[in-house]
Amino acid sequence: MPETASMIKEATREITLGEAVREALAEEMRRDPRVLVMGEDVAEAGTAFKVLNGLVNEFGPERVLDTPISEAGFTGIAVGAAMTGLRPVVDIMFGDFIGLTMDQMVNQAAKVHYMSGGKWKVPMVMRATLGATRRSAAQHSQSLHAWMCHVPGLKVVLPSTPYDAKGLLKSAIRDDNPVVFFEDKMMFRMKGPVPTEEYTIPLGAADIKRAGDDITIVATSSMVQVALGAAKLLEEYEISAEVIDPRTLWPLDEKTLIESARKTSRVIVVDEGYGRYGATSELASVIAEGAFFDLEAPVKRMGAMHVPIPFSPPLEDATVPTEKAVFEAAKALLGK
Amino acid sequence: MPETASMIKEATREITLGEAVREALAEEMRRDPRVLVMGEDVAEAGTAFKVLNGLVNEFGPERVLDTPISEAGFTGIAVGAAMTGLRPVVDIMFGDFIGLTMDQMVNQAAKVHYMSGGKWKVPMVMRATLGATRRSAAQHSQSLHAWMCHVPGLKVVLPSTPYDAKGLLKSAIRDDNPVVFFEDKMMFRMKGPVPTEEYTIPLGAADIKRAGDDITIVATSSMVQVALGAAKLLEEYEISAEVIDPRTLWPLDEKTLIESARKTSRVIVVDEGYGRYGATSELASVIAEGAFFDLEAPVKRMGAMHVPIPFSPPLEDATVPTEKAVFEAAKALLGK
Amino acid sequence: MSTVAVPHSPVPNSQSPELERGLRMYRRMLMIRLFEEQVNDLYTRALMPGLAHLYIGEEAVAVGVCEALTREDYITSTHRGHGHCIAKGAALDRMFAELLGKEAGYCKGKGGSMHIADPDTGNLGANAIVGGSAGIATGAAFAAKRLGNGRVCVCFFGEGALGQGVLYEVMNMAALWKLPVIYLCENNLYNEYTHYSDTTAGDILTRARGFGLPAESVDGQDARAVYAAAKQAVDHARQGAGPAFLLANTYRFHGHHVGDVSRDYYRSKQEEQRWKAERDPLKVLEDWLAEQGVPPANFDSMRAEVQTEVDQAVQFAIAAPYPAADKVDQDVYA
Amino acid sequence: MSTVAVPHSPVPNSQSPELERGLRMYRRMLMIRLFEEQVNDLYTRALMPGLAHLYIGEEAVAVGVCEALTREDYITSTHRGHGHCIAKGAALDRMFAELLGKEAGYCKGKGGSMHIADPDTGNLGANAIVGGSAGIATGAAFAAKRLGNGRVCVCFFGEGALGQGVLYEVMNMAALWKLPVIYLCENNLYNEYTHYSDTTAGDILTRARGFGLPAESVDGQDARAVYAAAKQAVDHARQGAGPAFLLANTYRFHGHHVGDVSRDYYRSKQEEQRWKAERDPLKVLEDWLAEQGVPPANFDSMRAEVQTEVDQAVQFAIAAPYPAADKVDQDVYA
Ligand SMILES: Cc1ncc(C[n+]2csc(CCOP(=O)(O)OP(=O)(O)O)c2C)c(N)n1
Ligand SMILES: Cc1ncc(C[n+]2csc(CCOP(=O)(O)OP(=O)(O)O)c2C)c(N)n1
Ligand SMILES: [Mg+2]
Ligand SMILES: [Mg+2]
Repeated sequence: MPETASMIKEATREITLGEAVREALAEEMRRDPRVLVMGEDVAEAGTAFKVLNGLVNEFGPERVLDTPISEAGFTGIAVGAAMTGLRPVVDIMFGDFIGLTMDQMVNQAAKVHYMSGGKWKVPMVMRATLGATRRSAAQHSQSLHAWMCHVPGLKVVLPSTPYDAKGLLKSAIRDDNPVVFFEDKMMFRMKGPVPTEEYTIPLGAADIKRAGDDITIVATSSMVQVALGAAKLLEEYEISAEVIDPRTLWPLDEKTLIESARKTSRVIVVDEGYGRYGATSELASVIAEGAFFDLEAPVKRMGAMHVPIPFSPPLEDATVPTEKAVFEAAKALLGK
Repeated sequence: MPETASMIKEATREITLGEAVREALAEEMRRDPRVLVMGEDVAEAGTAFKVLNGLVNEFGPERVLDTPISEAGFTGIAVGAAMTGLRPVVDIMFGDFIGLTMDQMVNQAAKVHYMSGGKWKVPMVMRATLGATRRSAAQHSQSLHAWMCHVPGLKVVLPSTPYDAKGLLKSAIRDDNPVVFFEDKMMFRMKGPVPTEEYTIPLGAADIKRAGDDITIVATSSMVQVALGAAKLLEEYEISAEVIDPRTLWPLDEKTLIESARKTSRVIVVDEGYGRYGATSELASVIAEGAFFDLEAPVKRMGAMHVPIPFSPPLEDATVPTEKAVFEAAKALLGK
Repeated sequence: MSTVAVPHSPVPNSQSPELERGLRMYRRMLMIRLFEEQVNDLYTRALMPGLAHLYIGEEAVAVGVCEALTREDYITSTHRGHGHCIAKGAALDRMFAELLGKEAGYCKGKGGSMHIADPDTGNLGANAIVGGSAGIATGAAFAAKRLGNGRVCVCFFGEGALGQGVLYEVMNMAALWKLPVIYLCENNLYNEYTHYSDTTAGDILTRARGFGLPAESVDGQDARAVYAAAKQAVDHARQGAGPAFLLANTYRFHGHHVGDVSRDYYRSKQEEQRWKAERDPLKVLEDWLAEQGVPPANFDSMRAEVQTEVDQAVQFAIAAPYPAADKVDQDVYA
Repeated sequence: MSTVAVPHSPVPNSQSPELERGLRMYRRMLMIRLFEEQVNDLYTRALMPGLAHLYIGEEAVAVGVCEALTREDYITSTHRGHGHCIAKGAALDRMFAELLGKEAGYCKGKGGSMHIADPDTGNLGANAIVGGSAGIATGAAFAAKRLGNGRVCVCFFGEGALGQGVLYEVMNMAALWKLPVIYLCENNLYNEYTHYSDTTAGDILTRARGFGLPAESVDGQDARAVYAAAKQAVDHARQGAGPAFLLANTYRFHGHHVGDVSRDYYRSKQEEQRWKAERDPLKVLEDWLAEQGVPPANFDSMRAEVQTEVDQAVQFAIAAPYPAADKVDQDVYA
């Protein structure tokens, strides 16, 4: 099976990222009766983003289950259900709400396996969203995945294409550990090639979204398109940018990142989470250490501005790294 | 007023870190009737660690207030009380429980000021603990401060001496923003010089705990003593280590860290939080960027092992950076 | 005592306080109604960034409750918050400006529809986290009690917030410490797109009572009934007797948010029609006012006045400038 | 049906099932008592790492409840969990080994006193987060119902957990979805060092009923009463009738943890003495058994037998090796 979309020989069709998520769920639910979905407004409403539309028709309200607005409670229920024979996928409408679930995820889900000496397992998935620029203000726009990455026992996935979303979500569901799966809410309608035949993508394998020689741009989730856009702009300056998507932040494919950095000797890391004490801090550290003797310049970190996300459009737009900003940063790194 | 303990001319006395915390609270409560303490077993019991012993006798149960075991609830109450005229200090017995408060701290406390266009303020302090090796297992041993550092709107303080604890806590209480103050529970009985006259330490000023020329060890909280111990061992090898304590992780005194790194050209950062996606990631990134052209080796990061903290003593001891480990890492960095 | 300015009286003869109150509430409800119709219009004309959750249909709750409060008293509000803010005395022009992300808005454009806050009218802020303001409201009551300033706080929330555990944590403390806070649950039957009976077991009032709070329900379409119930709870709280829980039964006439247009899959057109025809809070109050002798023309002129106010306010907001880009990193820290 | 092995019967004449049950429960309670006295001893002799929270005084609750469960049924437990684990069938040697951090322990030494877990006896794990297992317990009941395996789950927690909002969130869902879970609140009067009346407003049973759960209280010092109440709730749940809430009134005879020795500031010696003298669950059951004709000598021999078992178990644990250092990063991921 091809592990990256670029390896698909004949992409028979294009579907949206939202459809890819739904397909992954539907296929896994058909394959394994233990898989079920729970969350707020997931059934008839198909979630606030309509990503699960129709799923309840096939699987019924017992397997696509509307919950009260109790993120901590139903996450806890998922932990217990996962320990005792089911494989729940919980839906957290906005990633901003994961604060409500941190105790369940960190003190329970992430630790049950270890604390029990390896006896109990917690095969569950938490799907949550991230991303700003939706004019939703400070409590509905955050990208808080760095918290989850910090916690041993959890795995963290951030797909950036329909192809990756489908293959990674299927792996996440089959994984015997708690996996947190962050989807950019602005990308649900983004289309991309997805084969009709079945495939999975292993957790822990980065993907080179675009090969290049002069500079490496490591980008996650929403920022992958931004990086690809910047790479295109850089072409005009005859700068060849390599764009790498780690796809899973834990486990992290350090090798692919470091190899690219050693090749190009200049690196930008860009992620929509806050830049300080965030995902870019780790990615930059890994690269700065692993490619130390090859780097010509400090690794440039780009993340959300260190402010609560403002509502006002001109302000909000200023908080998120853009194609233009990445392009300028790359030029500066290359002294052009 | 001296800003570091080493500047105290005549330290009239030594007190423990726990006593320093209590003194800071008592002084601020005397000074400002709006200051009050709330949390589980804070009054007669003086907290599980007995740090607040006697405080209720002076200020009464209205200002040293026992709460139900409702971390989210009383943190939320503190936010509202802070907005409307009080200056609450909430006590979170074990830092492991901050997961329960993340929504209140992150979506409310940290954002109220910004979301209201600067109109409402949240002058509150959350005191929490961190640190392992107390044989308390996975849910009572974590050092989760990196989560809080990631969030704009919060300030984060990690004192490493009685002197710093007192001066920083007083500043935290006087600050008009939500401040999270992490105390290492293994350090409550550690003694150190504290002047009898009043002083405060500004948030955002690192402290050079030991001057040196050959290598910089940036250490936080519990790891400062570890670093100082390592520095002592290094003396025998005629390696002169500089030990720097940022004291506040946000705001972060980047300048002091970078200057030292540029001087010594070799750096270790050591923090008791998890090493991955943690405080060391940010500190290492800041230094790797700021001292890029002066570093002779990659910044070495040392943090808690990426596992839930085990109960069994030999296992637990293996998860935390030790004097010996820092010493060895320093030697290796210097090629000795 | 009321936060609501007495309007130019449209009824000539000297009025009873009760009639005056009725007219004042009517006008304030009309402000909410017409404000929000304008909001919906801004959305459909793509003039408003993002979404908004309309309060239309529920106006009697906010207005009836705030009629029982002073300007100094506190409220906390929700994602469906315009009604609470206006009822507590917010000015329409600055409301619109905030919804459009303009510098002149209540939060300098940083908050938007879901985060209107205003110290001048005791508005601690709308909140986009369901149940997210329960702690803040209880804390404000805590401070009011400690400072002895006689204020009370009303915590507005939808019945969906009954799913959030923190609500019970703070109700427990409010009862223990006899805090002057009223938990005002607006049961509009739906948590977004799910009927509340699918998410709420047991009995809501019994829940509150289990935590030691006196609890009662009230017809949320009848501003006068809401006022009476709120007044009692507020007076009680102000006298130091502690918190209370009020359950206002109501209905939102529009979708969950302005974009929620096809709603048949979760509630029927008939149900909506029935509420609009039979239980419109403006109509309910209008009927009573008419019974008291207020002539029909007076309602028309009030509507015209308020519409003018709304029109002017929205014009102001549309013309107002956005905040300068360099404001983005201000107000992060005090 | 019971997880507890029938002991060698010390009473010669053929017994009623009720008497058999009484003897079985007595022996299991004795196991908990003597196990924990040994734990306290290990602590005072500095042989045990960290602290432990003793269950002594509360044994009738765990044993009475687990008597109503099958081995396949689930429990979740708390920081004060030894009693629950033993009542559900845990072996003493592996318990001790875990408390000493040894490889032979239930969790290979990784969990310790507060995290004993054992799939073989349906023990989903003790939990050091107050209220932290409410979600897990409810989830296990959810799975049992979905899988149709007829199991029920008992969620043990102290009255302090009534402060945690998540408890109400999951009780609501358990009631909505008729899950086979019993919320077993052990009210031992104290949250650590604070009397529960200072932290708990209203009425505990009313709280549960407000969320749609049948709720009753039971004398937690009387194993037979606990068994009877639990049996009814368990049978109910197993038949698909949904969750229940049981409030067991009890008392811990020791400190909050083994290091909590000077306790006068939060509870009086007299209070402790009264409970120990008048309400010792072993004594309560012993009196009943004696009434049924069990001769005094039989209690002595049972005690001697159990003491031998405890002694052997602790010797095993002391002699057992620690896990090798390289085990530290195993079991992080499955
Ligand atoms: C903690 C949290 N979970 C989920 C949401 C998403 N959400 C926004 S409004 C809403 C429904 C709220 O229902 P209710 O409280 O009854 O208020 P109503 O919209 O009916 O006024 C939900 C689930 C949220 N904002 N916060
Ligand atoms: C969420 C959380 N908050 C605080 C604590 C600290 N703590 C441990 S036990 C305890 C008291 C628990 O009281 P209760 O639930 O009544 O159980 P008991 O100890 O009486 O058996 C507290 C506050 C904790 N473990 N978890
Ligand atoms: Mg509703
Ligand atoms: Mg208790």
